[in-house]
Amino acid sequence: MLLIQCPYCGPRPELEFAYAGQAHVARPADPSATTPDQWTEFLYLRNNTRGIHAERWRHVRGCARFFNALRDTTTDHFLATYRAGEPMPVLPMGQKP
Amino acid sequence: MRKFSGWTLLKEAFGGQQGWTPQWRRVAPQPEYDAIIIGGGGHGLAAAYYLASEHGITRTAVLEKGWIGGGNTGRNTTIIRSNYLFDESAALYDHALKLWEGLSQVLNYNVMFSPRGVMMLAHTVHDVQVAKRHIHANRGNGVDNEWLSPEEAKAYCPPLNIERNIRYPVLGAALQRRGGTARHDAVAWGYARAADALGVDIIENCEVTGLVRDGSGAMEAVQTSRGLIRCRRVGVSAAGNTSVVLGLAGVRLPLESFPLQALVSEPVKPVVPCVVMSGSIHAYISQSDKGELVIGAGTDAYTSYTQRGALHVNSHTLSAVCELFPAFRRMRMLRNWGGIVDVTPDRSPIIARTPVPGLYVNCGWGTGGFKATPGSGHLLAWTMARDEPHPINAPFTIERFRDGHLIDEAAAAAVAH
Amino acid sequence: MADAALRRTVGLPTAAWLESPVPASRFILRGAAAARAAAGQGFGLPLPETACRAATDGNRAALWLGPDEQLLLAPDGEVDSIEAALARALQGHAHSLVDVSHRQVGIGIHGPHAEWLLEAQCPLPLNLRAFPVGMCTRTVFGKAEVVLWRPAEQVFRLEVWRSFATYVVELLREIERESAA
Amino acid sequence: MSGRRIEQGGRVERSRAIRFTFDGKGYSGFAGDTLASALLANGVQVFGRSFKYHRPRGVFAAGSEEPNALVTVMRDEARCTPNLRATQVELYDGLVARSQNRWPSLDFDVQAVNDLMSPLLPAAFYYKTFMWPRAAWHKVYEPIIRRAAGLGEPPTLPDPDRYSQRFAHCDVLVVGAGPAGIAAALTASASGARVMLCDEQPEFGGSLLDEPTASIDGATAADWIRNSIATLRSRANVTLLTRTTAFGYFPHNLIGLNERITEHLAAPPTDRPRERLWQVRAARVVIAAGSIERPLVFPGNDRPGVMLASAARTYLHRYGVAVGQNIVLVTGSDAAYSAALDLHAAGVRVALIADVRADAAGAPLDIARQAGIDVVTGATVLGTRGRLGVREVTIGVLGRGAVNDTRRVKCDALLVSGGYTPSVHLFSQSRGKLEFNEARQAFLPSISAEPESSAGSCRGIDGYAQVLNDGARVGAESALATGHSVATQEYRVQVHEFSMHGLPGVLPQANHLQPSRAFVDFQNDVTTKDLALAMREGFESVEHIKRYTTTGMATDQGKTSNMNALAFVASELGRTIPKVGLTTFRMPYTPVTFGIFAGYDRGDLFDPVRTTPMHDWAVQQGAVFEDVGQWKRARYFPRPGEDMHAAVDRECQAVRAGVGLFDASTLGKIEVVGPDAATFLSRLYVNGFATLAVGRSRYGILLRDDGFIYDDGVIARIAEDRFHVTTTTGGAARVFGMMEDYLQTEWPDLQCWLTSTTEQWAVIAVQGPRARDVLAPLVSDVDLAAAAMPHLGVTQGRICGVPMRLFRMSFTGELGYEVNVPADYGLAVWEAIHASGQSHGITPYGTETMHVLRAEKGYIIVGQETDGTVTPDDAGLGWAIAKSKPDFVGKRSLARETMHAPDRKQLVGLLTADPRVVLEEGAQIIATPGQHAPMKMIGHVTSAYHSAVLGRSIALALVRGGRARIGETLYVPMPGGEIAVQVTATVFYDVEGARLHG
Ligand SMILES: Cc1cc2nc3c(=O)[nH]c(=O)nc-3n(C[C@H](O)[C@H](O)[C@H](O)COP(=O)(O)OP(=O)(O)OC[C@H]3O[C@@H](n4cnc5c(N)ncnc54)[C@H](O)[C@@H]3O)c2cc1C
Ligand SMILES: NC(=O)c1ccc[n+]([C@@H]2O[C@H](COP(=O)([O-])OP(=O)(O)OC[C@H]3O[C@@H](n4cnc5c(N)ncnc54)[C@H](O)[C@@H]3O)[C@@H](O)[C@H]2O)c1
Ligand SMILES: Cc1cc2nc3c(=O)[nH]c(=O)nc-3n(C[C@H](O)[C@H](O)[C@H](O)COP(=O)(O)O)c2cc1C
Ligand SMILES: [Zn+2]
Repeated sequence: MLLIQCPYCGPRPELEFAYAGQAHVARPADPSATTPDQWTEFLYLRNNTRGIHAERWRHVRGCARFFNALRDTTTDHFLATYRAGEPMPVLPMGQKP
Repeated sequence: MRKFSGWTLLKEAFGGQQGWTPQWRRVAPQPEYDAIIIGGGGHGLAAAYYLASEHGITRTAVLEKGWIGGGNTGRNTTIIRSNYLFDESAALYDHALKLWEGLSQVLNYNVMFSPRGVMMLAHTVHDVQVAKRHIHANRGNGVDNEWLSPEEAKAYCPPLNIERNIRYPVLGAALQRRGGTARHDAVAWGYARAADALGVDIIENCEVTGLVRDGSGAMEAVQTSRGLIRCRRVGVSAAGNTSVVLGLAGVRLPLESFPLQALVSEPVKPVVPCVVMSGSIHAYISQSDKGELVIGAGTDAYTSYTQRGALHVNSHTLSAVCELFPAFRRMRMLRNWGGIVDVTPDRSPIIARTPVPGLYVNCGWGTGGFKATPGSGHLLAWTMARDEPHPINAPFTIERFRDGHLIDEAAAAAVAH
Repeated sequence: MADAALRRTVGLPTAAWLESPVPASRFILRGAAAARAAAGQGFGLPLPETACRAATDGNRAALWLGPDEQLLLAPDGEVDSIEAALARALQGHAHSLVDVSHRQVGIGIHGPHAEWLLEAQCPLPLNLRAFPVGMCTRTVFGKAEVVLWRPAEQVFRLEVWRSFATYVVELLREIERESAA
Repeated sequence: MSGRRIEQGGRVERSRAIRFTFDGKGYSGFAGDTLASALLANGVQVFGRSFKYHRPRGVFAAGSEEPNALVTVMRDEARCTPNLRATQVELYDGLVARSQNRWPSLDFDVQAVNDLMSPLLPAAFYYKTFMWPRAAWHKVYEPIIRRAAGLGEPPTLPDPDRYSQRFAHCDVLVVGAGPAGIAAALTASASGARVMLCDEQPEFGGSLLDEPTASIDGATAADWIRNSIATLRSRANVTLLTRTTAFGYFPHNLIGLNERITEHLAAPPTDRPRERLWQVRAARVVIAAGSIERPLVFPGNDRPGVMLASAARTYLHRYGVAVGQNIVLVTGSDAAYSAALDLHAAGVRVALIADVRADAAGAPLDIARQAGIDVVTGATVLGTRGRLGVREVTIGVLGRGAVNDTRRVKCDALLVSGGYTPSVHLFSQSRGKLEFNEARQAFLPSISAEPESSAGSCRGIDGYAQVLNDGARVGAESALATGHSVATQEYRVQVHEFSMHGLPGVLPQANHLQPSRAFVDFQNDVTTKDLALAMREGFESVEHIKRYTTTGMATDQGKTSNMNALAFVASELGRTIPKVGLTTFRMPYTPVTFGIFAGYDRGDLFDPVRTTPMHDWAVQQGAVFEDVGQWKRARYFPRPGEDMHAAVDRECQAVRAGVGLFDASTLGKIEVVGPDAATFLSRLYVNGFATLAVGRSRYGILLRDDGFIYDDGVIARIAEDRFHVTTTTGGAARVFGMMEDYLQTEWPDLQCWLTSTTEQWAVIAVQGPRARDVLAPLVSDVDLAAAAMPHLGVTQGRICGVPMRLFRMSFTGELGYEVNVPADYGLAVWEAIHASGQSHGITPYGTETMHVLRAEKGYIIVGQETDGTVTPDDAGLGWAIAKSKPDFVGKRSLARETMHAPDRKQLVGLLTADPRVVLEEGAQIIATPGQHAPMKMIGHVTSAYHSAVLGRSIALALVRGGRARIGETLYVPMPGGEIAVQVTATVFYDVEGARLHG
């Protein structure tokens, strides 16, 4: 059970959270204008990063907010969490998701 | 290959077992192969074996970054069944099940395929409807599956609790008698030994770090931790790491990798005679030949490559097991571990060509690909050998996600494994 | 005014440490900062803007549940008057005010064992340093979602959706049996 | 001396005798004994039979690392626990223990023939044989193997004991209460930090409990422990847990503890849980788990009476038991001399100390020799003898590559030691990096992965003073890291102790082909021969060797064997130990009872039972319930003598002819409020809402962005900016989550907010031609007349004087209303409606009747007619889609070509040729009769019922190209034969919908 830093509530147990997939996957502004490949990309294709992954969580049994996080999927350690709408934080040592 | 039999074993007994030779050769990679399989799990090794045995492509190498069978093949709860809902899936998994039935003899390696029956419990009216739909669809496809009343379920699996007053009583079960279990390690080793005997090079501690393409974009070579190896026909069978490997060629697939856990109890005398699965309350249990209860838990919520999972996920499964088998509260967990399963949006696999000519992929088996091992290896080999899919894997393309031809077993029933 | 005799709240066992739920007026207020400020005026109590903190005044309380979500608590029978007061105060402010008086019940737990009882199945640290008086938050208790509020050192109030109340109380009683033995 | 109990000494309470039985025979021990110490005191040497060869085995260790002495303890029929280590079973009055894996008796076990057949049963023999004939594996061989394997008998009756769980948080969790752990806890807690200290043993003190002569800061070891624990206990910021094993180290410093609460009691209080799971989140963890002595590997090393030297010392000092009268010590470490010397001092004859190190010298040897003990160096063990216990050992002395000076020494206990292996299990579980230390020949913690430190012997520190000071330092540092500061402490220690350094435990042998077997893993009967065979067969990865031979896979997880196996493999392969590497450490450290993971989750607490405000009423009326998610819903209300079919027929008729009453409270409800509420709903649902008037409602369909039906419900406009949205019962939470997701992350600009009101409202559906008549007398401020309140009208008013939201809607096809009242009023209003309806024959009905009634009207149920692969058009709901909207969730996917393929499965009705035949839900459909598997299946039955009003069966089905097939005859193959069905439209009753508008 991870300990997750909610940007609103502070560090809280994973039991209060719901994982919500890769972050920064914007829904196309005009879906009907997308090509089949673009739409497939939006619907189904995810980075599935081995390493630093930008992802969404929802503090569903807390403040109920969706927020974003950078987590290393090889250790499950979080590097940062930040509110939805905020830019991805710059990581030290040039690490990149 | 030294043939295995009771007779050779007896002979060796008098020679202090000194006469045995390596089950597969320890070889250095050659500069070039006709075919390369990336990933020495059961699927990859089976593919190499069938490439050699059925398609005569013996200049083949299996490249494994660690030790063969150390991925999900060595981590799974070994449930084998073919009672899937959709025609495409039923054909795929039953193809595999038929191969399981003779596999020990074909490989001359006892993989301990044990058709002890897989019983899937129904706890709600909705579960019953879903189970019956499966049973009818399976029968239509020639796949055995039958409905058991709670009493019949208990007769088949005596420790099962069928009291009506429990939180989620057993309303019945779907039983596939041909389903069962097999010895996971033996599957990997048996394929490796048989493939090796046909000339396939099995190369461990060899991680693929690059996929090299020629001017036309087609596969030309693979870069590995043990050097560059030329090859124009490369199959990727890397389970949880598929996204990473295919990413080396810029191919993106609809996959996410999640930790899935399992655990075993201390060994005890025989008590669970079959496989029992409960999709709706999340318990998967069988007993191994050595006596441990083998229990499958759920996936963690988030993607990860750590090969471990959260305690609460295990607890959830064990509380379900204890509800169904109230005597097992006193049993004790001996060991817990995790594997990384690659999951597609429709929970069905992909065995197909990729957009890169000469690059093929077998992935997306998620929580349930052990049962498919012989079948998927067989079909990947076919697809690689002929550069076109076998009719059975033809529907399991990458393009189905774009075109909407999903084979959505997940939606049809919330059952894993 | 509804006939109080018709009212049947969830029947729950009580104990020295377990207070039976009393009917209350409850609202969920959602909206932007300006709306929340205005609502505070109407409610007669500045709504807490600090995460996971409650504000109280007399028998009214406002609990921060999320950055744009507040749970307003008042004695039973004040739904109509609060609705009217807030409607006046919130004029011109986009917001959502929803009566949830019957959605949930308030379960009081008090005494020196309160923390111990809850920590059995609530994954948050509940000692006074980590969960001081005045703190409130949505969290989990066993398999139920609850709002947990600590109005005093040895008092916790759980706001629980009504269909989970029996589960929560039975679970508490099960835990309590251990302390007896 | 009784048996082997010595006159005095030990920590047992000699005044409290305790009676117990082992294999039916009565014995007596003392309070404070373990089953192992008590049996040893009684002269028992054979404790069990080994897994594979059924060889007799005795006690090998004194703690949780014990590989051999596994027993079953029976409190009563239902409380029977297999595979317990006798070394951990605390004695209580009346304890009943049984040996395992033997028949008919421990001393004479028929399956010991396996041992004779051992040449035939090398590692992994089963992969090489039992393949012919094909079916024989499953039918013949496997059952035999299974019966032979498996150790103890499983419990078979429901476990009556209770298990509990706790979450806990602390600044510093200290695992292990030996000197290092106690010192760490003392220092850390002095800083004010919140400290937890746990130890798996019943007493704190660790290895210090074996040191009666040590003195720390002037006090005896026993006093120091007692004082230290008293100090800790006096601190409010400290939690002390004995009998508590830290079994798992999880990410982000979550540690799982298993506390055993009543297992040691003769009569456990019934309210106390047997065991407890602690999930501790610690800011810092201190691992002070000590180290475990390593055996030596030589032929015949598994005979009862062969035992770790440290264990012999523990039995002596803690339990006052001499493990033999005439002992031999074989050692590769200095530390083990203490065991021989202490036993010697206690009056036991030490026949020989055989030191396997050619260069052994110095204090321990000198002291031993001074005491008159014969010491040889450069020794090896060539074999042992004794049927049910060691009686003789053959020692050889190595010189110039050959064995000289072979001598046979009589003994009744053979103590062995290869030095110590630091317990890095938890550190490694945390994913900390280990490093091999050449000097110590051990893996030691190097780089931590979590906020954690190791202290004392588990990180290779040797010597009590150093260990205590290390503990104090780590305790202080850990406290500091949590923001508490404290000075560390220097301990003054006086103790006789020798270095714990040792050597990898495989003793050199005369020739490579050992005549007798040398065991590496005792429990799984893995010998050096097995390991060699695995390597011969090409298994070189240590992970392969583990799996091929099963070394380290037994219930002790190789605590005493893994390093020896590794050392043997390394030397055989000519590689270094770190190059070969360890296998992965996994939780649990020692086996953990399933019960604690389930904890309180049993019976009705397994999953919350959610009930509606009218639930008790339905119970009183004898309703039969079904589980829908966590909810209990009344399925039907049988009257005496009625089965479900009869009850449902009656309920259906009542609704069609008069009026019925239905509890719809479980439907999800969401209040969507704000100036942009209509815009939001229009973007989400396929329908349009901009034009929906206040006071009106609409059937809404929700897709996911992949275009498939996700949920449905009714959306009512209560005010310009306020909507009351319903969802399916099962969909309530996920639809709410989906809405929040779109609002918070896709359209944060929309001014619109959601509140779940599922439980705010009790929902009472009053359905049937008499519905209006029933409600009319009860409502106020509402005009029920059709003109004022047409189908899909919505209004607010009062019923029985309480506030109400009234929806005119119908899932039955009849005139109908759904009365929403605040939940606390639900029951009273329900009862009032029921009373008011008596003159109209009002009939309560359940979900089964609801299903039939809606099916007669062709209304779908999400999850029954749909399964995540069904589009609105497939379900015949294409009409609901607002075509003019630029976008809604799922619209883009619906534009894909395949979504319009003519052979998609479409919802149709089916009528059986024989009206009495009700199809089975889930049955498949074929177009041409007479097919055999594999058949060409073109669809399946989604719903099928007997319709009382139609006097025949009806069914809904998804059929390929179904709408074009209306009128065709299709077939439903069943085990008893094919059933012919005619394809029809989906509406069976009141096709024009006149009744709806009544
Ligand atoms: C806990 C658990 C329980 C399960 N239970 C069941 C069950 O009961 N029934 C069932 O049918 N299925 C089950 N499964 C799923 C099943 O284990 C897998 O689907 C199946 O084993 C996959 O086999 P594979 O050969 O494709 O993958 P793997 O065995 O994982 O093999 C892939 C190999 O690729 C290697 N590799 C990865 N990247 C590289 C690289 N760059 N270079 C070289 N090699 C690489 C890996 O090291 C690995 O050995 C379970 C899975 C888990 C984790
Ligand atoms: N020279 C000798 O003969 C000899 C032999 C053994 C030990 N020692 C001395 O003993 C001292 C070791 O002290 P220490 O404190 O490091 O170790 P320790 O062995 O004294 O204490 C470790 C404690 O940790 C407990 N433990 C281990 N794993 C656990 C787990 N997972 N959960 C709960 N409890 C667990 C054990 O029960 C034990 O009580 C050193 O001074 C060493 O020199 C000396
Ligand atoms: C079906 C099955 C049975 C197993 N039985 C045992 C067992 O009896 N003892 C044991 O220690 N491990 C057992 N394991 C687990 C392995 O030791 C190991 O944990 C697993 O292969 C994952 O590898 P890892 O833990 O090295 O990462 C079993 C694994 C499987 C898949
Ligand atoms: Zn939060």
